[in-house]
Amino acid sequence: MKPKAYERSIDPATRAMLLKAEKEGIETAWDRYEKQLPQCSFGQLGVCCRNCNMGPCRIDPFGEGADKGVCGATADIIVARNLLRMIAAGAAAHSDHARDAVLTFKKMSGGEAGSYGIKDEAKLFSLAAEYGISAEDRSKEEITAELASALLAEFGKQEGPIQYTRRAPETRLRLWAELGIEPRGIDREIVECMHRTHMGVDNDATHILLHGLRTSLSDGWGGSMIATEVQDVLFGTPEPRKATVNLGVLSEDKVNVIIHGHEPILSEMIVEAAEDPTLLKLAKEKGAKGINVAGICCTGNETLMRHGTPIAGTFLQQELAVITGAVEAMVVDVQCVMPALGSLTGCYHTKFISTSPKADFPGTNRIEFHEEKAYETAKEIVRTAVENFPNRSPEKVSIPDEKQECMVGFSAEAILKALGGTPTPLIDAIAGGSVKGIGAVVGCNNVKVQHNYGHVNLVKELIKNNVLVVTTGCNAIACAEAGLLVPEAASMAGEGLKGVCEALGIPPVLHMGSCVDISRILVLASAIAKALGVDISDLPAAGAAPEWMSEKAVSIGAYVVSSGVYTVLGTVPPVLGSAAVADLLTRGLDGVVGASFAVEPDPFKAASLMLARIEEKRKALGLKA
Amino acid sequence: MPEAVYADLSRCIGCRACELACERENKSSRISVKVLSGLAAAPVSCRQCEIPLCTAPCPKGALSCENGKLEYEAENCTGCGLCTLACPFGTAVLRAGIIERCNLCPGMETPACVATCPAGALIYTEPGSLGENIRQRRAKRMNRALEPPAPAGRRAE
Amino acid sequence: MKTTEKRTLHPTICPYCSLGCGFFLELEEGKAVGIRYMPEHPVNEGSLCPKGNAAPDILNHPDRLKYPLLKTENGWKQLEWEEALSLAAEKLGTARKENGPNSLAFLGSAKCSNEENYLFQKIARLLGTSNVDNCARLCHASTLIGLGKTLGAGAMTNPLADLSNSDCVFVIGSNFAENHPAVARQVLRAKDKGAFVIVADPRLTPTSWLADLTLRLKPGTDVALLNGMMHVIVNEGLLDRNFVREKTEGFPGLEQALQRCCPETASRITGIPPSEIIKAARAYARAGAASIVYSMGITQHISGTDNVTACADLALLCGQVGRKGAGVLPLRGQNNVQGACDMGALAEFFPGYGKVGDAEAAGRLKTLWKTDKLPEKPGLTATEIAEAAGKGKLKALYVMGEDLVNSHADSSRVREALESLDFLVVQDIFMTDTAEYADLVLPAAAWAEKEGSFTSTERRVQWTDRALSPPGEAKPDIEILLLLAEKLGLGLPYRTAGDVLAEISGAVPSYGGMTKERLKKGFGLIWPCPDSSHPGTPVLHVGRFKTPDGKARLIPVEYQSPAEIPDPDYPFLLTTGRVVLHYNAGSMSRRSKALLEKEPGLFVEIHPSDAKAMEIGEGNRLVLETRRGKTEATARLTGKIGPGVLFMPFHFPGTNVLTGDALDREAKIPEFKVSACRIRRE
Amino acid sequence: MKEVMVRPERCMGCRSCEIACAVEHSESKSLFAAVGESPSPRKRIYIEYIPEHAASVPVTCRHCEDAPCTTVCPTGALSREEISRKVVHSPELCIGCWTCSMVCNYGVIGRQKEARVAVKCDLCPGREVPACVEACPTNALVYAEVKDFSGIKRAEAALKLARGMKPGSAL
Repeated sequence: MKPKAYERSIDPATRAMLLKAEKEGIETAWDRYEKQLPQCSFGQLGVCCRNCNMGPCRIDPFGEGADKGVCGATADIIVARNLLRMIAAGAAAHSDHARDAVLTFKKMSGGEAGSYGIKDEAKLFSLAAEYGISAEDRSKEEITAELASALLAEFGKQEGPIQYTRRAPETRLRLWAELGIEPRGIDREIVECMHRTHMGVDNDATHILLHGLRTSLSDGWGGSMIATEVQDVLFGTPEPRKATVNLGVLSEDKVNVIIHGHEPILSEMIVEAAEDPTLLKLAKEKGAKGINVAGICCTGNETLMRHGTPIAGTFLQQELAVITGAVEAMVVDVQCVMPALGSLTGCYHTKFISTSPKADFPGTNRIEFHEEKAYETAKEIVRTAVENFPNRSPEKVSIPDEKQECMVGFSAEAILKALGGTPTPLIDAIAGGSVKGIGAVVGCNNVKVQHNYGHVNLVKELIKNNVLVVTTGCNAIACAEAGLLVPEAASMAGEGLKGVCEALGIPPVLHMGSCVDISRILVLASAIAKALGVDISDLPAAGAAPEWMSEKAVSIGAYVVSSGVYTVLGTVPPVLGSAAVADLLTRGLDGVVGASFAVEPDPFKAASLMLARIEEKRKALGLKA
Repeated sequence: MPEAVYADLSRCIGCRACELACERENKSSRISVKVLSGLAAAPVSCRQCEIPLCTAPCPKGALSCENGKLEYEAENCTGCGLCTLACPFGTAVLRAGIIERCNLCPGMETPACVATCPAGALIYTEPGSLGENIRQRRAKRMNRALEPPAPAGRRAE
Repeated sequence: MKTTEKRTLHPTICPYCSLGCGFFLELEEGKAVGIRYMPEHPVNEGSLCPKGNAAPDILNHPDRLKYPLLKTENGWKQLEWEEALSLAAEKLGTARKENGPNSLAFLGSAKCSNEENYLFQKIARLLGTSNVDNCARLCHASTLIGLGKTLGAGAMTNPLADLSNSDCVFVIGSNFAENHPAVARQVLRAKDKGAFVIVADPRLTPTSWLADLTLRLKPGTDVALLNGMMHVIVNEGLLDRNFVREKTEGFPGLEQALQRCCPETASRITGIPPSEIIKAARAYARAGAASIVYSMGITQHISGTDNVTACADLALLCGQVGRKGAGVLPLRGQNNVQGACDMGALAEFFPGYGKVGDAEAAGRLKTLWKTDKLPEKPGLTATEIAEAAGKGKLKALYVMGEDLVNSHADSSRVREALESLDFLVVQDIFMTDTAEYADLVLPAAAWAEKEGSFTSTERRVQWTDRALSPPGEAKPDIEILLLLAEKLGLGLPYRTAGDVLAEISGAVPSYGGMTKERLKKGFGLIWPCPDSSHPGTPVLHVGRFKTPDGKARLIPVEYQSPAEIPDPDYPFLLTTGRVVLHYNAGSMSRRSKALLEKEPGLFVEIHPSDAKAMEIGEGNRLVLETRRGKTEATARLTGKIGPGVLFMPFHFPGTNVLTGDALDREAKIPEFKVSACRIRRE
Repeated sequence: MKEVMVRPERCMGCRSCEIACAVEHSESKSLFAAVGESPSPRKRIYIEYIPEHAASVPVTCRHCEDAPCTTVCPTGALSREEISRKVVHSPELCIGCWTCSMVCNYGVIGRQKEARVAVKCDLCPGREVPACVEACPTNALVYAEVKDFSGIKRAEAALKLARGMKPGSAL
């Protein structure tokens, strides 16, 4: 019988570390998942409500027991309310991340955050232009300051529109207006979610879900997009570059610093600090050959995209990185950081350093981070890591050999540049049929799916069928680990796509960034739609999240769909307790926003669903099959 | 919606009130109580089977079963008595060429036998709910068995 | 009154047992044609036992007495009421003149209304005798005495419905499943809530079927069992110390007496394993609220009063009285036996239990009755009346609705007694075996043919209206009594039952607040109800007991063996009781076709092992013989009774030929439950 | 035979066993598909809630040695499997007379309304451990031979004793 490790992941490095964990009796997310089985059916179906203390209430899915909560809420209402709260949490996470980015930007403009500067002036001006801030004989600082306040205003806005929603095609905007789901202000929509789901407020499933769509739009075309843009201005808009991924990037003889979480604001500084001569000298003294910074999750993606900093792994590899025994410091900010790291790092010499004023965990060395003295803090963190190097116990160290080359950095701008400044070549390729369409594959890892199996197979299947894949988040990392992010991967693509990739010298799968950077995909899609003079929902495109797990993913799914892109989910969202809600999500929405959800755990079936949808759209556009 | 008269044998005290009530209402009693070894008593009446055996042999379709509801049309009854043979409970009695079986006292809210049962052993209900009471009792006993006995001579007033 | 088509519904109360179940009589053109149930009634909640279902059979039954009848050489002669009552008055008058008031005796009826019994005893006492009694003497006299001296009131402490609040129900000497079926309803409800049910009975009965623990004790050994249980409770400290300290007197004495009654001793006497006695004791004492339900299995012994006392002691010891779900519940026999006693149709009590001979009690009555003299000494009890008649001490006897030939023990001697009377008036609805001996028979009205109030075993006083008219010239007892009183020149000032009740509320304190109007509202009132604003008292002894100092008495009792125990000549122990389909002497139930065809005749239960030994088979005719007489019955082989024991129902003439006349020393109740007996095949 | 043993003191009343049972006896045997099925799958195990004690107790077929339901079944639909000693129900023979429900001492013979037949615990044929037992998050349900179960109880009792003992209390 195969060891569990094989059933748990398709990635050799991951398997190796899982075996090591097993040998050392170390518990991982997979073990904890098994202890959770069987998971509560009421929870899985979303028919459990804890919104008031008359409850908790549960609906009997088989109609023998209770069919209403104490307040009279039916399965439909309960499921819808729970879903809305997930969306709210997801949107909140992205948008609060954005808020911090903007605040840093503002401080910088006021000269309070000396460590930062403007890396992409062009973008600064274009953004300012979008807000109608004239550049006429005004200093960069003035413009920055005014833009910063304008962006900050988006959060507290009471009346829309959120500026960047204007980037969507006319027809889409009109549709949102008609449906009354045009977001008014980022914070407002989220607060309203919490209000509506409070006992005795909004109790009509459809009505509830429509607000869900509105809230998600305030994320996709609001929070997430602002985060992306501001971070580009501060740290530079990504451009294609080479890098390496997977646990193999950890170094035997260097000080390994892992940056994990979702924000680039600190990690940028750490990457810089890692080149600081004094610290390098200190490292030498401590017997290390140097300092090696590697990323995990989206903090990793941010630095990967902009500096080619190596990535140690996806969400589910965070514990495994520590288990290599070679990590001096696990530095985390916010989101997708497992509290388990606390006890885990305790089993090794690794220092678990939490930095966000918002996020602390058990067993951390706390080094709180503030923009004002960003670089100093970064150096302190790196120093802590370096000084920890001697504590590394060689007998515990075992780093997998797997490390994979990849080509990353495909921001929307970069892609257009690669296409020669306009989307036309891509559009022609699509029109000509050499490229069938665009597949946006994103999302997390989830122990319910064999690690990376969903990501990799779905993407392979798509490119095999000449679908150009754009990717972000952990899917991007998974693809990188599977060697799909190199131009040579074109060999795995269908003839048409292969040709295009070879002509342009790009991989068939384009890494567009972190999960907030899904906004880049929206921008790209919108650009193509406008060029074609159609709505996004008319494009031969489809999305997927094969291994999603977080509430952010729910919000993403919702805004991608309400932006007009059909989306296939790889794990079942907790909505099946209500036939009505499930039906609305998987069918009803087509008639409302021109796109809907599908649920398909099998990546191959999922791929064919997406292909079918793409074919359908091609036909509608009168393109040849 | 109630469908037949059922008996909770743990409650039946064999007093035969049901027989007298039925006799009074329907001239002849269509329910009979069998007392076994002087203790256990079992009232037997038409079970209103969902898939009745008595209808099968009926030559003139006098006994018919539409979606679980048993119907009898005396005018079509030849009095052949095949149903009596087919019925596993002997509750279709042939008397004077007419099948006498429980018809749940049409026009009465509850059949007389149920209304009169002193011990509440006869239940006019939907079969799915039959187990509920007994399950509750069993559960209570199991749970009670776990409780430590009340402290001597002291109790909540 | 509700109406269905041309039929009218008339609310009434069941005439059979003492539960006071309500139902609607269905009338058509003045005839009773059926029954409709009364789910809202608090006692039976619509349910009815077989007898209840058969109740209408009594009304307009062909055998009903329709005219006053005089016995002549050539059979019965029909009389006009005028003649009949004059005759009765004259005979009673002469007997009184010639041999003094105490040569007269009056047997009241627990089947008649409160008003009728009140009137009946008033007539007797105005005539100067206290020789007035009723059949309570034969079923629960020992309860009156036993509970009277311990708790201070000889009645059920809690209403029936309250049984459902008990966590433990201890049933001893009661087969309510057959004799008071509606009680099963409440006990089962308690069980549904998890209550523990203990049934102590020599026989396995349908009641045992509901039990969690059955104690099959030898007949007549109840005291031993109860003492054994109390011994365990005291020893294991399961008693309610505070309650005993604050609310009772005499614990030391009891504790002392109990020392000798360890479970092993009890086991030797009762034949119940010690372990079961202990289990029962713990279950009862530990229960949050526990009730004792008993009946004639306790009372009809020479130790009847002791049995009752022991029950009371047990309850008091554990503080299981005077609370929701905790009480002592004697299930009485007749539909108005409680009332007949309350009304003073008892040799030793005036209305409201004022002792005859107690000047103060007599005084109150004199002023109320505007008379200057009342009997000073207690009169003869029902059993003694029969005896006295036998000895020729009695000249005239007036029997109202009572078949003493069949209901009294040792009926052969009762028959002799009746024959030796100069004059016997029997007032009844059927020609009973007793009526056969009468010189004059007066046709009375059955329950639904008259109005009046009835007091059920739970002290619930309910009023019934007249639903239909009596057959022929039959009259309501109250009318007969009023006319007679007139003839006797007693000149009683009432027209209707309502007027009589008005006086009763003056004479009986606990009925003080009862009027016809109030009783008709809802489902009557539960006494004590001292004044017109009082809501009634469902639970007795809350806070204080009905004793002068408000404390209950713990009275130790000793086991005494039955008067007659099996011996070589009479090797079997015969016990008697009731079956569900018949009622008491059977004058009513045996006249119901439906009931009779289900339970046609006299039978005797015998244990298969005994039957085998004597080569007796199911259905054989047997001859049973006791020192008092013999009778025939059909053999029923059953393991429900133990070896060496025989059981017979007493609804058929044969039974009480056999039963013993030994009396309880205090309550004078005969020991129906134990006689030595021999049997042979016919 | 192994049976589903109950340890009421551990039951939290989460009803996972009920759902697992219904799912196991559905067409698809998968929760997400089962919720859509018609006739909707029927559970065979019941959580009884006792308000007075705020306690829940799982009640399921005891597969009685001398099972009343098998005795009264007029058509032999209910019978005892010789080898497995299970009390099994064959729907094709069931006439829906509900005599079994009336005599069952645990009230665990339910009704499949659409099929008009009885449903009862079959200990999940083809499964190592019945679905309900597997689903129980607190091990209030144990799948074991009676004797082994007593073994478990003994062990628990022993542990309690051991805890009660202070060091040196032997002296």
